[in-house]
Amino acid sequence: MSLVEIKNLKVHYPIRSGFWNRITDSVKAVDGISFNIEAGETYGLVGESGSGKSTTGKSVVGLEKITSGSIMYQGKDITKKNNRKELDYNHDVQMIFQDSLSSLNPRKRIEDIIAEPLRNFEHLSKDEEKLRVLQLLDIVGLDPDALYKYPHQFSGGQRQRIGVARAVATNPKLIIADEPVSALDLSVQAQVLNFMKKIQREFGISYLFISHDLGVVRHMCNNIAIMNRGRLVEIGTRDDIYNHPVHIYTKRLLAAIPETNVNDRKEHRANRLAVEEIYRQQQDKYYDKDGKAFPLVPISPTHSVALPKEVAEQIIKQEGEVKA
Amino acid sequence: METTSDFLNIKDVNTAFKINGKYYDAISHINLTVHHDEILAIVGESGCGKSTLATTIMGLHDPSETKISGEIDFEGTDLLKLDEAGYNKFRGAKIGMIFQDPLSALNPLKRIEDQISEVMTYHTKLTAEQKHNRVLELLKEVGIVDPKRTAHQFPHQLSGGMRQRVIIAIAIACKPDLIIADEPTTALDVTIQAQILDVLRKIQAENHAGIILITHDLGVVAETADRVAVMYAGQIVEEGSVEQIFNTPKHPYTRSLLRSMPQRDNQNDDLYVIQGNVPSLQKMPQIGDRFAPRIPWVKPEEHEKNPTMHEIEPGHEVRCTCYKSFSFPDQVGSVKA
Amino acid sequence: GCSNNSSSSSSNSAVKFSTAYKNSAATDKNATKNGTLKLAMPSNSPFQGITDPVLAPNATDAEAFAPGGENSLFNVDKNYKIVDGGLANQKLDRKAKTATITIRSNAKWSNGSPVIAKDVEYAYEVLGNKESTSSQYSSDFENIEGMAAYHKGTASTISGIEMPNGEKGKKVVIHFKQMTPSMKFSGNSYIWGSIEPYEYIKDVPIAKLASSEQIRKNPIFVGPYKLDKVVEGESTSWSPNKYYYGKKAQIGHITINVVSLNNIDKALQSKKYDSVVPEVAGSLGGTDYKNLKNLKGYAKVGQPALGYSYFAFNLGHFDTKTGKNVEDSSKKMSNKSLRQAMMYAVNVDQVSKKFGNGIKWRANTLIPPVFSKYYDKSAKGYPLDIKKANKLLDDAGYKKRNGSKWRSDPNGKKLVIHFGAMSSSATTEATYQNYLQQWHKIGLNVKYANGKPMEVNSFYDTLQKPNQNSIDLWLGAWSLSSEPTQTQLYGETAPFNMGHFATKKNTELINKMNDSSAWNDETRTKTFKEWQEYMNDQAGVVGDQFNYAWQPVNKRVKGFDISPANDEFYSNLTLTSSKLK
Amino acid sequence: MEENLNKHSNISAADLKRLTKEADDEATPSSAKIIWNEFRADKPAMVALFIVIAFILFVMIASLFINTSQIMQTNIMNYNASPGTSGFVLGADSGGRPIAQQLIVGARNSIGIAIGLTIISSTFGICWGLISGYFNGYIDWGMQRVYDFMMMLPMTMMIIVLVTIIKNYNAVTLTLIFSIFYWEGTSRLIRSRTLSESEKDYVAASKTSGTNSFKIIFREIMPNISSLIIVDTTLSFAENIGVETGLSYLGFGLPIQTPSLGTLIANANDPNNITQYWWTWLPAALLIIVLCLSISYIGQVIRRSADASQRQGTEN
Amino acid sequence: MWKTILRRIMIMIPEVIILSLLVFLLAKAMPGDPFTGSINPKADPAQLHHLMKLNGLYDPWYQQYWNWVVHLFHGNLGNSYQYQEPVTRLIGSRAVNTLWLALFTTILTYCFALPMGMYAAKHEGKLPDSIIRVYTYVTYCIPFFVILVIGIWIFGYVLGWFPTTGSISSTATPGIGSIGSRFYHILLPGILGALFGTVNVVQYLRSEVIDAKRSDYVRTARSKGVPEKDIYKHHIFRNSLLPIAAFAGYSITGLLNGSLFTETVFSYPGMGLLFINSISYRDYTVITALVLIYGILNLLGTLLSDIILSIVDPRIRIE
Ligand SMILES: Nc1ncnc2c1ncn2[C@@H]1O[C@H](COP(=O)(O)OP(=O)(O)OP(=O)(O)O)[C@@H](O)[C@H]1O
Ligand SMILES: Nc1ncnc2c1ncn2[C@@H]1O[C@H](COP(=O)(O)OP(=O)(O)OP(=O)(O)O)[C@@H](O)[C@H]1O
Ligand SMILES: [Mg+2]
Ligand SMILES: [Mg+2]
Repeated sequence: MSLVEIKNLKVHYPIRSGFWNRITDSVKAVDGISFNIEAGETYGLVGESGSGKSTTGKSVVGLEKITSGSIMYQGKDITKKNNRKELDYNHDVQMIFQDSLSSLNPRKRIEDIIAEPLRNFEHLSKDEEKLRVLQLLDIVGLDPDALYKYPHQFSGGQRQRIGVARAVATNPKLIIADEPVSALDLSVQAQVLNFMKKIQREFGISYLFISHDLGVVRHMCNNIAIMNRGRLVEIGTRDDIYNHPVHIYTKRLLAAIPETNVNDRKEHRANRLAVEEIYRQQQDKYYDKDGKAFPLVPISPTHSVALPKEVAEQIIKQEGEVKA
Repeated sequence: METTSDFLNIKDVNTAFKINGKYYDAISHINLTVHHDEILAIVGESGCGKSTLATTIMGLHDPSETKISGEIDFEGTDLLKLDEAGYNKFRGAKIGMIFQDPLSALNPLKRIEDQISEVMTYHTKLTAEQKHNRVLELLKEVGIVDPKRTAHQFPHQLSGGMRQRVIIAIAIACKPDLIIADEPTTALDVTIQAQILDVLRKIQAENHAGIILITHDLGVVAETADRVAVMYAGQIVEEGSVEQIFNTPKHPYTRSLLRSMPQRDNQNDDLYVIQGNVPSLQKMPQIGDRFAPRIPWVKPEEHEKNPTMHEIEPGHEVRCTCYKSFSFPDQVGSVKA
Repeated sequence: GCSNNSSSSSSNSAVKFSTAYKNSAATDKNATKNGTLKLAMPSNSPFQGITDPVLAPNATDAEAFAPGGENSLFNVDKNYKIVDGGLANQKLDRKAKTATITIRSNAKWSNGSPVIAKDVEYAYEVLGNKESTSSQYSSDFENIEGMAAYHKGTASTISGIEMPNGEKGKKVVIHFKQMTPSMKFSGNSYIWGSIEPYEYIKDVPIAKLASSEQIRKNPIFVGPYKLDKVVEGESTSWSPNKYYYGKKAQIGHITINVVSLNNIDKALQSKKYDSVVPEVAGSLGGTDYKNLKNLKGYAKVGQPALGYSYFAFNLGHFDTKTGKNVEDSSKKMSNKSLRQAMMYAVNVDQVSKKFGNGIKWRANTLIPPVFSKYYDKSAKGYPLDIKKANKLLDDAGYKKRNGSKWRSDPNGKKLVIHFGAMSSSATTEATYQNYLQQWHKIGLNVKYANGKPMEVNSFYDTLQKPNQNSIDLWLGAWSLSSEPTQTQLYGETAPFNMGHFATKKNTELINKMNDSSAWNDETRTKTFKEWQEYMNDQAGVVGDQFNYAWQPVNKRVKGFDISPANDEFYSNLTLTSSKLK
Repeated sequence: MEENLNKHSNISAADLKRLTKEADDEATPSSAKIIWNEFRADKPAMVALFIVIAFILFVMIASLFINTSQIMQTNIMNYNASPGTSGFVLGADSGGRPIAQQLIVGARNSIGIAIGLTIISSTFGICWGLISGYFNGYIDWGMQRVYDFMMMLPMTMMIIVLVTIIKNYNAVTLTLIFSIFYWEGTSRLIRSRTLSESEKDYVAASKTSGTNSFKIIFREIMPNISSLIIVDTTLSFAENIGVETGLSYLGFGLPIQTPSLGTLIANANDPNNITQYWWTWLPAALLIIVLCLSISYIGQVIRRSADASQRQGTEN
Repeated sequence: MWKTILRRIMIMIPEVIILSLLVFLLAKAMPGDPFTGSINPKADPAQLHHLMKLNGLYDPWYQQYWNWVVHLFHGNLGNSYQYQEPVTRLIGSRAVNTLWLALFTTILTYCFALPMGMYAAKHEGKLPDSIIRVYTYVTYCIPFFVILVIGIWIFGYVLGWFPTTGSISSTATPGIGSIGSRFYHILLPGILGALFGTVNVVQYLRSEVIDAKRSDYVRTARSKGVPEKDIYKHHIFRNSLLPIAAFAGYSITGLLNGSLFTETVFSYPGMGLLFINSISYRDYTVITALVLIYGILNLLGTLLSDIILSIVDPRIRIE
């Protein structure tokens, strides 16, 4: 059994209008997605802006009211508030946010910020608590004198590490990391990613790693899901996605990653323009009448793509040929 | 470069901000040359003074809050000596600027068309009709599919990518010789980023403009720029062609940056981390190598007292000579990080 | 007729007024004919615009429309006694129990139509109609034959009012159940003093009369001036009425503007107005006098006002069954010595001098000096005499016991007296405070009922309860009708006898003021004096202050005489220059 | 978890004391300190602060020595005595009551009303705004309707009606009546800030940390809008000092024996007093102006100290 | 857009109903009755009782309320006890005065406030700015009626420039003359009201302009080479005026509140003065009607603000 099983998750935001302010339409932010996160792995969720990544992440931690579908954790559907309470779900599942400044209460000292989940879930004495906080700070590489400072006194990278410390304080099983490094500079980004990896190694935590930076995702994740307009278009292992992308959208995303290899930037660019061209021409082949992705069909044990069955089979054949 | 050095020459420019009554240099002793027909990228971490440099060139600083010295020669005029009216002849007409945040950079209450044609009002003698046609033309040029409709819309009705294109349209409306693009793609998705960069390049090719592209994304630089200046803490620490910078980086800072990027093949290794932090304006060391505190294993005597730019091959300059003895700690092995 | 009565009736007052400003300058014919006489009407509330005196709820409206003659029927002398020569003459027939009202033949409304008998009769219909909004009706009118039935609605006409020459005639005969001497005076509560333009308003249901166009927008009058324009609540403007039967009006225009009491001094000082509208109760107070007395370009006229303020004690209750006031000997204030002592303790003279600036003085009795015939000049009243007050209390057994600061009652019980007063201007409230202090001086624990001066509604609400104990003593004021009988205020059955002072002797005296013996003026005067003396001795109700109704007049005005006997007040006015002096 | 942590961190219980002390030394100054620094850097603000504190203290203490009922004794002989005459420092009013003493007691009463009103209405408004802003959905909707309703009420009229209904009202009841109407402004302000604050990630973070709504509202969000709250409260305090003056002017304020700045200023409703007896109202009017100005100035400084970018005081 | 407005109005209905009930009950709860106030020796309490009965004032409150509502639906707000005329007519004439004054005050307020706010913001931190700020602080601290009292004293009495009472001169000729006279009468209260009312607008505008000055789109405009003058004209002022425009609707509440004072001081026969008078007369029908009307005007004010905002601000344009 996987750690978390997400089945056909839908989150629709109502659009109200008309005379009585009734719900007349909805934004289908997440529109039927399913995937599983295994214990100890980093699961990547990639997609362009507005594709529903954050909404998915928030649903998993229980910040979002979901429209339908289920999220199973330890055999229970935690989309129900009661189950979440019963399982002490937020003891086990925590979140790291994109904007490190806004995710730390600017009026609280670091000690209180990190201790917040501890105070809610574990009843420790003052000293025990302080010791824990110090140890956590130590683990994320911050000095003990951070204890009584305020978030604005830290740099972005340090703040993000404080966020990590808070997230791991209760020794959770899963951490949702919603674009944890997008707002950071390169050198700082490296720090944070290193710490996330270190902590995963040491505590055996799983991550749901949300990002639109394919370079970072490749560095962090074993399994990756590509999201587009509220649906998944492709899931697979790192190798599947990066080396054998099938869906045109995935290909397009990959082609758009800027390369640091200056020597063949001309080719790279030509390649990208070619992919763009294909994308424009073949778009309707990859999406249904409403412009939505098709349901996923497996093309290998680890690799599924959102394509009509026939097309998928054809591709499998081609792939097979290629592989062979 | 000596052939076109009469285009834009930035000489020894200093910009200081007033903080609590005292002035602190945000950029110090910047020397740069931009040529026609090239894209000069300026890279560096947040807060290193990239935007300050851009706004200094554009003359957008409030004189009562800033102190600027040096010389900015643009096509034979020293911009820093101009008064407001004189500057306005350049801004928009000869120099266009593209801002980072496409939402707030557009007036929320004006239609796109009005915002674009406003530039032309002050720099051309076009009639209303001509302006209208030019607006549609421009929107098409920056890759907007339905220019008529977009021209009539308000900024909030557009997506981020579209807004950024509108900003570009404004910047190029009068066919400027120089375009300054301050992080034009940071707020955007990779796919849109690629498109925007394409547009920029296309424009440059068509107008033979010089472009200053400010970014902190090394990938963008590698894909787009012809020449690169790396900034650290208000100074330029390395300058050279794209190939020089990416293939044979010299300055420890440049090398560290490149090394901290996630690479295709280092999934299971830790990324390289630069120690310490960028000093804040008020705590900026005024003498010595500003990067020195972050590479403590390089001995003090390896740093110059007052580091200057050294040309180490044609077109490739590096600040400070410490690059000669720099190597990463894990490669040195003996030095403990 | 013109009056030579330059009275200043009270020796107690410091200033002397004449009722007339005798301007020796010659009338400027042109200025008079084309000029405008500007009168201010001091009031904090806009007038209501009801020109009909039957329906008008208060005096402001009457004043605002005074140049129109207030539709009044009779001329009066200085004692408000009805005399011949007005719109109508009145003749009382004691034997036949009738009053005959004869309208002068040339009387016309300002629209040119003649004044007819029905106009007189209709006033009673409007007054007594079941649906009428008038608050002027009182049970006294049921003295007219058939009025009670008409008021109840059981009769459609008033059987006791007869028009011998028909509706269009000039004669009206009113049949009474009983004749009283007060009928000789204007303002009595039996014979209504004004008329209604019947032909003009007959189509309007009486219930809607007050809001009708005929009454509000385009009213007609019988006086020397006709209404040109009324700005609702603010101003009226007038020009001569060519149909007026009497002395022709001389001034081209008269305007009357409401000015708030706060601003009136400044308005006069900045010469915006010639004078204020004459009012019998007086609208300008002591402070105004102080501010205006030396105003350049203005003369002052005045006469004692038709009104007074008083202290009253709560002595009993109103028996709603019998409709009579009953004294209770158990009330806190039933002890006469206590009441007298309290009255001796207050320093009304001092207060009047300080705040009244000479136009207010201590009331020595309950009949104000304006009724010069009945007013008891010699009455002592209650001048300040702390010693006497203390002695009275000591003798009556109100002693300080157990070292208390306060006196207790003769039974040794704690005595707290509740003083009721209406919230008012700062000076007035200062006066209350001063009175409280005076009582404290003689060891009486007197406190505000409710802890502070009460808002006028709550005040009367409390007092009008048939039986109340929250107010033991209060300070009130009456503005009076021009007929001096006391029945409605202090009579046995009078609901306004809120102190329920109702001794046998009192009832007897009050009845005597108006019974057949009172037809003899001398007897009546004697009765009044006797009653005043009795009231002073009993101290159930004691006068507080009398005042002058006074006003400044710009010196360009000629013929300004506010005496009640000047029945042609507005006709007599002329101007001596076109600009204010 | 514990062993886990111990394994990965070389900090143990033994280091606790030492490390805590180290952290203490590095602790950031509290916001009170920051505000104080801000005051020290701004001379006029310092003066304003001094005026306000000194004045309030003076009034509170001095009024203890003043026998209100005694000064409110009328002495008609001293009717509008001018300043300096017969022992009246600031003259006397129409009741011969000393203005100076009335000013002290009146200021105390007015400040008392202002404090009471500010406390009640701000507390209520803040809670209302916080709760309504935090919970979207039906709670917010319902609270908004109540709020809309209150907005609709013509305030002065309603207060006048209420004041007339209550027979025996005094400073306390007056304060309560005002409180009914004065929370709206605060609540609107707080609600809109709470709305935007609720969208910030630290609220989400608290939710995922298992903190309950009540705690999130009052322990997480409230401190973050505390500067707004302080500024709003100081400003409404300044405004509230003068709040009963208008009512007194219309004749519905406190009774005359209860001196207040309002009853004093209401002396100005007689144009004669304005010029002739200026001392009956002018000192009170000036007092209000000075007090309000000082308080709003203090509010400005606090606002500034909350906004790091505008601070003038140096850190530490 | 029309739908939204209609919807807003529908939401207002229950609020108005609750308000009417509340006001009705409160008015009844006031001690006394409309007739006790007119007590004088000539008035017979029996007649007063008769009138009370005639007017149904002894009925239970729900009966009275019901009657009142029924009449309301016939466009009849009852009769004023004090004025003895239909409340609708009575208030009608007063409302014209109040609204006329309010309109004038609003216009003046903006005439004063806009230049002041902009000037202050443009010269932020300099002397004119400080002067204007001190001015706003001081007016903010002085109670409104003090301004009125001092104003009427100086300009009305001492200098005698303006009339001090009423809404029209009694000698005004009909037509142009009467319009002129009415205008002359609201001049001083209008100016004083505006001087007081500017405070909010000035402060609001000032901070809006200062914010706009620092905004990114202004920086964009600069980089387009737009001269400073035009930047202010086309970008800063235009954008700052937007929320101010919406403020106009909300300011109705303030104006109505102020009308109680203005009208009392100037004896100006509008709704505010009518209210004050009606309170002491216990003129229930008038009190209820006035509070209701003020309430509805407040509501309409907010609605107006929202509509204005949605018209001028494309971002929240209502479909
Ligand atoms: N509270 C909300 N109400 C209405 N629509 C919403 C809400 N939150 C999100 N959406 C919409 O849902 C869609 C998905 O949003 P989401 O934030 O999950 O995207 P994302 O993939 O995280 O994008 P980004 O990369 O920009 O963070 C978007 O179109 C967004 O506009
Ligand atoms: N107006 C100003 N007043 C004071 N300091 C300023 C001002 N503008 C910028 N600074 C400071 O100057 C330094 C350089 O800022 P600048 O905006 O040029 O950096 P940047 O390289 O553009 O960073 P980013 O990548 O975050 O945009 C920073 O430390 C910044 O805090
Ligand atoms: Mg997101
Ligand atoms: Mg920047």
